[in-house]
Amino acid sequence: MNLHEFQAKRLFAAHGVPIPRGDVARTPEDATRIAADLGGHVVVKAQVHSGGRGKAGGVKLAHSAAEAAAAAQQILGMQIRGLTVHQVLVDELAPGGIAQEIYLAVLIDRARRRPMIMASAAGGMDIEQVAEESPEKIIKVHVDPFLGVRAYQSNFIAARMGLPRELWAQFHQIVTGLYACFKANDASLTEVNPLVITGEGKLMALDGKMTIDDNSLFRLPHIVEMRDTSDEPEAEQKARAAGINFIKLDGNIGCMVNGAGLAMTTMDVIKLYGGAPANFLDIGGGAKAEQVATALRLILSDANVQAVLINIFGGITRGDEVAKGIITALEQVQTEVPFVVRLAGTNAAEGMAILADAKMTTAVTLSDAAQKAVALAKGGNNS
Amino acid sequence: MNLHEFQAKRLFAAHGVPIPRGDVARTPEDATRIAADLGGHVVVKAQVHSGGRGKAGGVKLAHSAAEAAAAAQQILGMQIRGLTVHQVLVDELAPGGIAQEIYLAVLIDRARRRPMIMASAAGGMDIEQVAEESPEKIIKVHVDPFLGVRAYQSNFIAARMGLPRELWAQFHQIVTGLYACFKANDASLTEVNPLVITGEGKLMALDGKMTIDDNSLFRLPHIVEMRDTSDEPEAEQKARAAGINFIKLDGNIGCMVNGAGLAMTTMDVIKLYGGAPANFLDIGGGAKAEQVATALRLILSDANVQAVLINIFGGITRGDEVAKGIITALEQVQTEVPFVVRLAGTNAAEGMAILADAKMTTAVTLSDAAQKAVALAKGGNNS
Amino acid sequence: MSILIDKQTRLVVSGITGREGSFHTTQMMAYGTNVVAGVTPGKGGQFFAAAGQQVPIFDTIAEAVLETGANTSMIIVPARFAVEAIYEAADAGVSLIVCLTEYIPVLDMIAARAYLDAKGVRLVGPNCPGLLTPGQAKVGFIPGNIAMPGPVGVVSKSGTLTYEVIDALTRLGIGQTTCVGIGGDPINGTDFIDVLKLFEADAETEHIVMIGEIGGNAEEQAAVFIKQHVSKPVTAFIAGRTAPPGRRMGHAGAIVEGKSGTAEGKIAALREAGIPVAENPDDIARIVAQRMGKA
Amino acid sequence: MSILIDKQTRLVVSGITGREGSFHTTQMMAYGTNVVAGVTPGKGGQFFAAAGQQVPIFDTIAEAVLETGANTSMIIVPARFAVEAIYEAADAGVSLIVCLTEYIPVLDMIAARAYLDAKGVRLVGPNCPGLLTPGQAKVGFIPGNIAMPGPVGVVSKSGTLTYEVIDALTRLGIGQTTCVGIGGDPINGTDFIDVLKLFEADAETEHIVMIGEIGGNAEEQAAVFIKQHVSKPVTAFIAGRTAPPGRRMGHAGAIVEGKSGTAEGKIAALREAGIPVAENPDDIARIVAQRMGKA
Repeated sequence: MNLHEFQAKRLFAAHGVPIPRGDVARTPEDATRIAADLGGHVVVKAQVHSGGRGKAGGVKLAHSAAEAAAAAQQILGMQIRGLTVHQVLVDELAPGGIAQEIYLAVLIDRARRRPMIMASAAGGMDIEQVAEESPEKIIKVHVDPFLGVRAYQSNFIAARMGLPRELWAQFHQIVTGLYACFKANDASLTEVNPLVITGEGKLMALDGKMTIDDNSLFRLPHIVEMRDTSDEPEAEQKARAAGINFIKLDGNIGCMVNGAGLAMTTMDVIKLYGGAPANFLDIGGGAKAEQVATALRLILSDANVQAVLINIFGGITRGDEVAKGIITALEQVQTEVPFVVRLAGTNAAEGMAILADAKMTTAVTLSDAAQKAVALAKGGNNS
Repeated sequence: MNLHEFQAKRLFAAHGVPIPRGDVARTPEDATRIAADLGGHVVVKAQVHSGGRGKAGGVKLAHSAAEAAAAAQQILGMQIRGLTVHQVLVDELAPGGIAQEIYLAVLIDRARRRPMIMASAAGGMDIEQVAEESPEKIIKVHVDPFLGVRAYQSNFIAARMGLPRELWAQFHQIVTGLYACFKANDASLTEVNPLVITGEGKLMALDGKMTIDDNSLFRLPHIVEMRDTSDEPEAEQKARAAGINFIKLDGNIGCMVNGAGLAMTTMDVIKLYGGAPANFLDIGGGAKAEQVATALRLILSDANVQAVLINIFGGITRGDEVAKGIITALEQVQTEVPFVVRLAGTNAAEGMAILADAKMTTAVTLSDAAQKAVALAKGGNNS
Repeated sequence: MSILIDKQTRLVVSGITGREGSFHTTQMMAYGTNVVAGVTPGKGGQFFAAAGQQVPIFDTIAEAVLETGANTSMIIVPARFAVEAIYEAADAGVSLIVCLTEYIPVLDMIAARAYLDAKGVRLVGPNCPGLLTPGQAKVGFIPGNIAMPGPVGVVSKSGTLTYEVIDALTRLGIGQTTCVGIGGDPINGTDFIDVLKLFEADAETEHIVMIGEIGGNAEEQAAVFIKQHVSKPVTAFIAGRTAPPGRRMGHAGAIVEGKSGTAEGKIAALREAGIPVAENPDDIARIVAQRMGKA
Repeated sequence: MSILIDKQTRLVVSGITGREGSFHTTQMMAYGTNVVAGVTPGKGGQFFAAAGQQVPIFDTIAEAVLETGANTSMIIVPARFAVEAIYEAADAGVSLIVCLTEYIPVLDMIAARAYLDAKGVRLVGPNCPGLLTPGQAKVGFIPGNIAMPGPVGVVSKSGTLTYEVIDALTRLGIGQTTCVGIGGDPINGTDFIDVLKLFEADAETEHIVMIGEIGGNAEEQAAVFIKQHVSKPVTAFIAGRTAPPGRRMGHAGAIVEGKSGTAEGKIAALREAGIPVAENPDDIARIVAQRMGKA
């Protein structure tokens, strides 16, 4: 789950990382009031779950409350990478200006199986280019899960970045604060870019990004409350509520599969035989009939769908449960879309027996099923 | 550093381990008041830094405030293993009586290099005998320093002890509380004996012992405040204040050595040649002249001392510093006691030069020094 | 021969009385797996009945190990209890832990994996279908009836896709030594390289099938390892060629992963190492048959 | 040959600018130890001058290792900073850490030792006099002038008592391969058995001297190990025959330690293993000389 900048920064601040004063506005009037409170010299920033805001025009400076209102007016409602901006963050400018931009992140290094602190004295929007052209400018330090961040680690980063020595103590506090924030919120990414040295010689986190591990949300009620689904498609919201992993795509063959790997493979094989999947859909392990019915309704709610391919290889999931779910869904949703069903593994025979009366094309192998679905979808296109 | 029972139990309680209501009395009058507040049925227990209180008559039951006062009267001033009782703990009796006595301790297992939880359903005063005769009745579980005590560990102990299942949750709370208390106070031992099941079916820590790691006292101001030196010999108090490791013994040859191993060896060699050491004294590593002087004053304050053996093998400690300390001390303390000095290692030659004018017997090896000291001490006895 | 599980396996199941736990334990026992104990805190002293046997239930894994000599632990408990069960199994002294549970928080697994490494205990999973040594033992979800004994070792990040591949092999008459589902979580206990080493050392395994998917760089690392250290033929498959790229927050991912993680990158790395990569799971079995001289 | 330190040792000293640190670093450099770096946070970029050399100072051990190729760390900082320096050295990638600092809290050392074991880094100490390989390198306090190269390996729990023994050996013309002070703290990094293994494997070590003292059961364990695994002659000494027993609180100590820990118990265990135990440190040298055919 991704957080908005303002949410991330408030969490940073709760762990002792200094951030600018500021607040969120959903209207130009809000922006006026906030900017006036902050003295007029502010930055107005689109709050959407996407990078690239700056280049898309979603970040604007203002030097009066009126300018802030105008900036908010321009940004609110803007589309950034397909997402609509519903709110802006109005922040004071860095006190005394910006002397240097630093990059600082805590993330998970899968290869080393450790949280990693990554930093560079060359922060700012071009950090990816820096990483590619001058990798030695990116400093990486791994954190032991039981020890946490130690002073010698932040000192090492500070020394390697050439950070002025009078800032080391504050830098250590920020690194430990950011790691504490990462850990307390089960983040997979916590990024500050830029962390600036202000004109007054202090460190301050001007921007913030955080991604939370979805597996941990059960113990993070305060994060769940932050979920903003205003830019999430309705079908994906429904899927999430039902515990189904669903992503809408542009093709015309609806897919229902158990297991992410097999679901991706099913899409790959559809493509291989000249078709185009309408979605990725993994009903997960051990899905019950109701979940299967919800999944089918989601697939059929997409008007592009010309055929449905159901590919279930039972292990945890049982073929009879899947078959019951299909029957339930078809009782509720009247559809002319043709189905290809392929059940294998645990209780597959029982499932096929339940489906015997429904008019469905069946298949024994995935290749066979995909070829039949592609043919049916083309037939549907022709009719 | 050892704590009194009441101090240990107050720390237990701060970590969620249930203890009886009670308070400390330094006079029979205090005991009367406390016992009256508790309803009269109490136990009065000597608070001294020693085990074996029960067998020495330092623990008495009372069933009225007057009985409590009488018990306090008897116990206060009593000698237990050479220590004078200055205060008693007046505790309520276990509510509903005692159904079972359990032994529970957290300590350091040097061989496994881990904190260890040790428990037995056969708690009480005979636990050492149980351990010897039926070692299978002692359950031991090691704690990982980074994981702490886990529920599966307290469940394992509870299952092996045959603890009634309805007490497992409370037992887990007590085990984790005791471990937290052990860790937060840098204990090397935290012992509850007995932990009882009361007549009301609850667990309660009736007695408590704690030993604190002296090396950690710098970060435990609340423990340092608990130090009770009223039963500690004056010379040992002075030694501790000066950072000197000193234990008075019964012989007549005073010893001053650098390093505990060499100090013990010096005593061993004195014994080997027929003498008897008057003390163990380790001036520590890198001792300065003032410490040496303090050490000498301590030794000479013992009227039994007939000879002094100074054995310094310099490494961290420098021979010249030791020599200066000896000269300083001898300027302040007039003494007829003969000295044998043996300096070796770092700056030994410089040290011997400083001592050249003082009238002292010198020696090159430890055997030589010990033999000379034994001879001088015998001479002293004869004179 | 086989790897990790066989007739010597003495299995203790954590979560044996749960809905999934009892279903799959019954299936494992029916397959012939030697399930010696179950664990459910508070139910010690009861028995789990299946396949005509009575399996004793204990309150803790440690007791199960002491009383039954269990040497392998399977964990099938809800995610919020699973990491605790991993620590418990490691402390109890089993040599292999198989954790089937999915949705375990990543930071919890980082700590658990560090602990296991220090203890020298092997974990397979989490979020994995488990292991199957056809004809000997099954620990996990892999349906026993789709497999048969034979010379191919199968290792896979995926669950159901693995069944698909085993099924295809068996239909072509090609049996398996052991099938290992390592799970697709970002942090797991056993990776491709660990299993490749075991298959390389296993006398009965003649051919290895490796099934990867997009994300991480375990397949790329495995490709390098195979080129240097694996003498047996390996046939691979990568799922996710048509998967849409995820929306990325921040720069950190790009800086750390660069171009690794995509299906194209993984396929290129494997082909670079001389490993045939199938286009379709059915093709895997055909390629293996061909390379074994069976087609 | 020798063990642990020699001419290849490249030493980084944490606490080089402190009072004790600068004194002993100067002594080590005068002895010929290859001190390549010092560490004092906040003083990176400065130099430590001694024995006609300029040793660069860094803010962290990691930088010292990166810039100078240091392979051994010596820690001589106050107790409250010493454990942090142990972690730092372990993370920086040295293969040997020698911690001289005394008074480190025991629970801190338990955690640190667990961390080092997981990382596979060796620690000698804490609260120890360090190591001396006569004629090659000295890391710690042992006075260089009392030692000489030769065939005896010395391992000791004690500090100054070790010097006493080395001195006695040297006076009889018996030199040493390496002298190792493992320290007498309840939890340390390297124990008798670790060092005995190294001496057993060291081609130049012909005889081993082991110096123990009361407390713990490391000597008893070493006796068993020697009987089973050490082919070279060992001569021992145990300090503390006349030490008064400490006042004991509670029952735990008695239950755990039983009768181990006393001088009599240790001496009996050693003699049981066929190891001569000297009565007096001077005797050690005489016994060694006799057993080596020199007396």
